Amino acid sequence: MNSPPGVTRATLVKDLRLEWRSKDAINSMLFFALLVVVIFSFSFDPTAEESRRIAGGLVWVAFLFAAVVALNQTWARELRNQVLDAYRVSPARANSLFLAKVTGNFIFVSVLEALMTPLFVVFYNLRAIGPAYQLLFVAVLGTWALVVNGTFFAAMSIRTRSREIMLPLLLFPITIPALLAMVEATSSILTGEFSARFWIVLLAVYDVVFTTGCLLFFEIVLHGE
Amino acid sequence: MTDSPIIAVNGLVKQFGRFAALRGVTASFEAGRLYAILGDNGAGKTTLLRVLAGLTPATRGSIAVLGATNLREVCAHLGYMAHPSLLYDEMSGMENLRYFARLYGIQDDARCQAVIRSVNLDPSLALPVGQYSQGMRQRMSLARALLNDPRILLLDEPFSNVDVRSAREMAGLLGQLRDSGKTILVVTHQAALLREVADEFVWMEAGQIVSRTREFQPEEAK
Amino acid sequence: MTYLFAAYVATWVIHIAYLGHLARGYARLNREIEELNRKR
Amino acid sequence: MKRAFPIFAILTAGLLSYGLYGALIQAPTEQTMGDVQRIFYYHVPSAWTAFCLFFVNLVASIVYLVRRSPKVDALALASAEVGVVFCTVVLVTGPIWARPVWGIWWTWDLRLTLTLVLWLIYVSYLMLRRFSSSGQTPVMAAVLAALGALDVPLVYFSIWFFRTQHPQPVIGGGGSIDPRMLHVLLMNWLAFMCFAALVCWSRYRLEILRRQVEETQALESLLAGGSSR
Repeated sequence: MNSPPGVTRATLVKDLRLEWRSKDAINSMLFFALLVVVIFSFSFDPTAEESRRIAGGLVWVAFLFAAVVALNQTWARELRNQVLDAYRVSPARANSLFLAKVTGNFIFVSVLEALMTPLFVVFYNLRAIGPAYQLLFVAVLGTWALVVNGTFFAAMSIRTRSREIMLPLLLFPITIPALLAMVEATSSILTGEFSARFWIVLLAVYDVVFTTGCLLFFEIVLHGE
Repeated sequence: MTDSPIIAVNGLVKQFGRFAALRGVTASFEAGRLYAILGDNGAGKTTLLRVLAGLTPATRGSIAVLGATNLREVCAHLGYMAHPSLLYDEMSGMENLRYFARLYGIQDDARCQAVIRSVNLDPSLALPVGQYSQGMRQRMSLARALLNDPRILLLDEPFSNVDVRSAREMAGLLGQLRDSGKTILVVTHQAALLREVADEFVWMEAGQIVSRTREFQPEEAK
Repeated sequence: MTYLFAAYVATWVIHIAYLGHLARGYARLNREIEELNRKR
Repeated sequence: MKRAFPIFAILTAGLLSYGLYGALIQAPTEQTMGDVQRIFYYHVPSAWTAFCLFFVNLVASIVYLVRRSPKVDALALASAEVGVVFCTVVLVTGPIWARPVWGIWWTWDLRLTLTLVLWLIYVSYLMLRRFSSSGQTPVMAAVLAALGALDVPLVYFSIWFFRTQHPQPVIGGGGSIDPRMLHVLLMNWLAFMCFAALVCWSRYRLEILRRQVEETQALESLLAGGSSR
């Protein structure tokens, strides 16, 4: 009757339309990421050879912080007028909602990355010495890792008293291995010193494990109370 | 419909930390009737409705709706209208309903339009719901609850901040819905509006049902 | 030797601090139980 | 059960003092590290105890998700909290050992980092328990515990590979251990496990009691409110 892909598509379209009308998430996220880039380039002299080594870390930390801004927004929208309750009383599957939200966030964060990467390249004069095409894998897998966990923990943290603060507190410890993998893979490719293969595989495993885990538990979180 | 109650709750307790909103509610509601649930603020009316809608699990006690104890199984037959509108402010009424229809597996626009017309609104109105008047918003909210043609309607304060004329109109509509065989539970402060249409008045106080009367008795019941 | 001493002291300071926290919890609870009994 | 508590407490105190005696006097002094090595008798058993407690927490969380029994949830809370305390001990004594032996306070050593990440996950677990509204706390916390457990092997592999890429100070490990040292180590582990069980039990009872009081208060407050109206 109500096919899960149909619900997912409808929710995704609805989210994109809402975002297109308000542009809340994407604007605040973009500006925030811009600020982070500028502040980082003050803090670490971008021309120094040493800073190129840490550029991978800077890029991902900037994206992580910016993604948190967007992730908090996704569920805030559902809380206004308690629209989430309307979803919860309907027979639609919880996982359809989760997948729609993850896909939506994946699109937002990818747009952000596409816009911010040129800035980093310019500021830090980046040039990949290793195989540059691997960066694409790292970006896709890394973004998915951030977004899957982020969406899940954002759904968890909206149920707590101090919503906005709770998300990073839950998200960051669990994301440590993924973040380490993203940073190390990016640095390996940029410097060309090591092979990034292990890290890409690790990221892929992380994605599979946590996508499965989140899908398994999301219904409990959504209908928990 | 059978004679067995469509909703039966037994010893329902709902505790929020150091506060109990429901303190042992036992009641049954029969099919095809309109119940008005009355009481002061904090008497537990809204919590009871949320528990019945499957939004809040009870701390203790048992519930059976349409014979099912797992409310997820019967949620397709429930319509729930909350105090907040449960609508997206940025979208028009039709866009809202089209989205919620998908959640119930309803694909055609005709159903959405029919529901909007049944609450006396214009389906072609492009105004986002956020700019509706309170009365329009409540009616659109009712339309959302009616979308899946539910057998049981749970309505939380449908008349709040609605002008008298629209409120009367809505009360009349509820009577028609009841006559078409739906079971309706209405939580409200304005019991007088339902004087004509309600079959039974259920008074709650401090998390318990204190009395049930067929006739509307404004002061005596308190 | 100073390091050894520091480590052992630190261990017990942490444990005793937690035990103190627990004891405070019990004390508060007992107070609340007494209050409840008085109300009855 | 109630009478067993003081007996068990005395037994634990005895074991702890015996462990302390063993660690400071009985055990032979290590050749290269000297007396500082004796931190080892507290550091390692604490780590093992912490891991055991986290394991108890994981099992309790999974059981809670299946059975939804509030008592299991109280056990999960107790084990997580006491586990964090023991983990803190590990993280504090670790650098105190590392400083004189390796000349640095901290290194991104596999075991050290894993412990740190576990500590972070469980602190966030406790934070979640603290900040979420009462009704849903146990479910959310149990889900977080399960996801945290999924994270551990991934953390392990990432740090393991991270270490092979970056040069590290060589850590004296492996090799055979003096049987007398091993005896003291195991003795201390037993003592700490007993101590942990004791503390965990008190915390568990505190939680159960707290919930009972809360429930009574909830019902009483409404009674009072009802009659005044």
